[in-house]
Amino acid sequence: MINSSLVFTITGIVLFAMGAAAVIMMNNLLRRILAFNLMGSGIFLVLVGLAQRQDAVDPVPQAMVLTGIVVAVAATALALALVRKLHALSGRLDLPRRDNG
Amino acid sequence: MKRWSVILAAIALSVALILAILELGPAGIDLRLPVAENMASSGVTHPVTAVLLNFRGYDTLLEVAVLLIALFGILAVGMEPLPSLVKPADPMLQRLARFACPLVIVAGVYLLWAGAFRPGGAFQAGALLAAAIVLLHLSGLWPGWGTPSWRQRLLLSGGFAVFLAVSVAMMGFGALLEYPQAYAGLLILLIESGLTLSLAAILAGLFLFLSRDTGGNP
Amino acid sequence: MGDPGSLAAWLIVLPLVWGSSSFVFFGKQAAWTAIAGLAVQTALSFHLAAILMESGPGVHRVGGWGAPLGIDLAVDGLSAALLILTQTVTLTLAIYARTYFLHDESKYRHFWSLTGFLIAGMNALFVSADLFNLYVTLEIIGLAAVGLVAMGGGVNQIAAALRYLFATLLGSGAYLLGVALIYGAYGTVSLETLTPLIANHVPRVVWFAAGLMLVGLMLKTALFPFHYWLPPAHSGAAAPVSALLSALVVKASFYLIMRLWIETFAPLNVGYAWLPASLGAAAILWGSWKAIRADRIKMLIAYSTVAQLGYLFLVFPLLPGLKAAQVIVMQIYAHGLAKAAMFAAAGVLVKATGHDTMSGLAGTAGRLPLTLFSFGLAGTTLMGLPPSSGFLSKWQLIDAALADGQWPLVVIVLAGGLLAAVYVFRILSFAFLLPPTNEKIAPIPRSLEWTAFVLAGASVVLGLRGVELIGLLIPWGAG
Amino acid sequence: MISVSLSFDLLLAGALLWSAWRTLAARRIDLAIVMFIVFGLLMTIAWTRLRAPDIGLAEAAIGAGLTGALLLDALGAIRRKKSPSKDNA
Repeated sequence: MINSSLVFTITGIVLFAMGAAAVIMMNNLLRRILAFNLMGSGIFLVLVGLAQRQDAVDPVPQAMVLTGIVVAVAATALALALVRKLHALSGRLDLPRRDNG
Repeated sequence: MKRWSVILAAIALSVALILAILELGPAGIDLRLPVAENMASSGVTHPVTAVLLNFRGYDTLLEVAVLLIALFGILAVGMEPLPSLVKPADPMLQRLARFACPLVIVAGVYLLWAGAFRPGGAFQAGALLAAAIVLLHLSGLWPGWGTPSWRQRLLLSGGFAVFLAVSVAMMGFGALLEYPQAYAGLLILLIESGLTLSLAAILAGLFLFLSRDTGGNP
Repeated sequence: MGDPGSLAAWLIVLPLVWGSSSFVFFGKQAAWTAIAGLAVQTALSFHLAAILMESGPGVHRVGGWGAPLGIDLAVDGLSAALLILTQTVTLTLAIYARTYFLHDESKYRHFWSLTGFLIAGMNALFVSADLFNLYVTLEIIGLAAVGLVAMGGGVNQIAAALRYLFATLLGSGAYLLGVALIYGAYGTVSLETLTPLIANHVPRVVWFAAGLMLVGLMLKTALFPFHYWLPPAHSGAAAPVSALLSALVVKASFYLIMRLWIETFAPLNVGYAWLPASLGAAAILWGSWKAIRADRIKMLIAYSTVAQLGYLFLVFPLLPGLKAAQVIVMQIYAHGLAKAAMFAAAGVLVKATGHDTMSGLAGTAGRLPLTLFSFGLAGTTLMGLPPSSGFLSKWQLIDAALADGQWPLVVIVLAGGLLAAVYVFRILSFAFLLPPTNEKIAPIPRSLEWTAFVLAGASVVLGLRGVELIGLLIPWGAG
Repeated sequence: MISVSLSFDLLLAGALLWSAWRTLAARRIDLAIVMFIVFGLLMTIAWTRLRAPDIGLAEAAIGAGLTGALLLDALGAIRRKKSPSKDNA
């Protein structure tokens, strides 16, 4: 029987796949940061949705997602700092195709 | 070529995972039972807060460490000061910010206090206070941060230090973070208060150190 | 604080204490605080191993709840072996780093706080028995390592740090989705609780979860073909950072793969063992080839790391088993010590000649004999020549592979040793055979040269004293 | 027979996927960021549907709010940095 938890779990899986594919494929670093955040949201939906598929609230995955959201914003802030510095130094918003090694 | 193989892999993964979760039976272990049984001795009455600061408080301790690491990383990268915004902040926006800030602070303190028995807690409260600081910054009333002074550094890491100190002190009762039952509520409130201040500073710092827009002339 | 569990907890707490205090009180004493803290941690880790040999594995129930409600820390011989390696190598590198950064103090002032948190994350990972908690430790390690690479702020460092950051975030994302699926399937993330459940019944979604976690962790360990981020990050960072990352950090995610696949996920190993093993073989060949072709010293050493990580994955078809675990731990030690020594020596060469190219090495042997000697010693370990620890690990691997009838592994190990000899001798031949072209060789503090020598010497001497290390794993095998 | 609440959930899930798609596919990066903030607000609603108000609060404040502000600020900084060099060129 499909319920709202399962609906959001499935949404989460698709979001993860979309986000991960975009992190791999995109060149623009700001877009890759956006894609990483979409991927993270997808994982969080799976974590809570799948655990609550019997339609009962489970505080344990909810607490885990709170932890995950804070970790995601920390990673995003660090990534943005690096992107801004890269842009300030080289004027570009993507990584060179091949490293010089 | 690479593009299409990534897209195909993503689609295949989604389909396979969706089919796999649809056939999944009930889980063997239900943590809601032990959570409910131990709520009385957790020191709070809101289950999510109990998990976050007591049952799995160790995760939360390490999570604050992750935030601090991001902050260290940003400071280590060393942002250069930017040319300032061309137009000075709108006086209307400033008036709004001045009006909204006390409200946001009250709401933040309420959330911190409410976390013990209903949705809310240090993270939401800290985020709200940080939002207030960011709002003040955007309306030109709060300067961006350069290299932090030692007082600022103490504020940034203070919440973590309090959390760590409490965790270690509890080893006297057996293990890390093993609160004695009678003091659990009080200790959690102590940790959350420290965390709220430091989280507000760190989350605002993620913005203000990055922004480096001192508000005045470049 | 006598039991192994509490000692492990202290090993997590101490670096957090000195890491955050060196953030609040920048300055000269930051380095000394870190060194003092690491010295205590080193003593504690040896003490922990000694207790472990007598009393067997220990558990620390954080919060007093116990799994599955709470989070457990579990210490056994395997985790103790990695704790000892991490504390000793970091202590030595901290002494090296203090001198190395002496004149760039303001640029590298965050080294100490980032390193403190990094080591806390690694120690926490080695003893955590909870899949979600392990995710948080992975993020600590990943973000701290990225911060360390970016420190200094040149274009190359920033680009390398970004590449590393996206790789590590993608890896931990895949890992966390696996954890989410496992929590959904079983209702717990505690390893102790999961082990019997997985042995009993494996729904299809758990196969996918394990696959996602394996791929995510392989990405973080830079296993071929996921190695693309490692050479720029490890070669671009400051020498003490390169040494920390190559010697220790990549081993953390590998340790987690091994920890999961010898115990909790052991029933799933049948389906997956060939994948890591064949990728490991490809890593040895490809990494060595790129190292042979490298034109910069640190790039060569970084590609050598890609190759040496391959050996760790080669062991997978032999798991689970005490012998395989011993091979892996010996290889982790051999490579950890040798690679820390090589990057430390490379740091000396770069500081002395002012650049990082192979041709700049010409004639340095006469000026920096101790450093080149350390480099050669570490090289014998990578090649697997007796009596080094590298010989011991490769010989054990061959022995175990033959006993199991896996002769292709033997061919790869022998070929890898020959290729390693080619790239090690390439550096030495530049240094010894070519006439000096660079007249300006900057004076180098002796302590830098000596710390590199100590690490290189340890990688060889360990070959003679491998029995103690292997003995540490026996309580694990019995329990 | 699909109930009212389930059809609302399906609608919300569709909106989530649509906004995520627009975030990735938008031609202009500023529109992508705005779509991402919209996505964050939709996530807040999804969390209340999953009876996770704590996460909803955190998502609104941190996920959509702070992350969105950080992204917009970074974009602003990048544009400010870019324009003077364009004038020179």
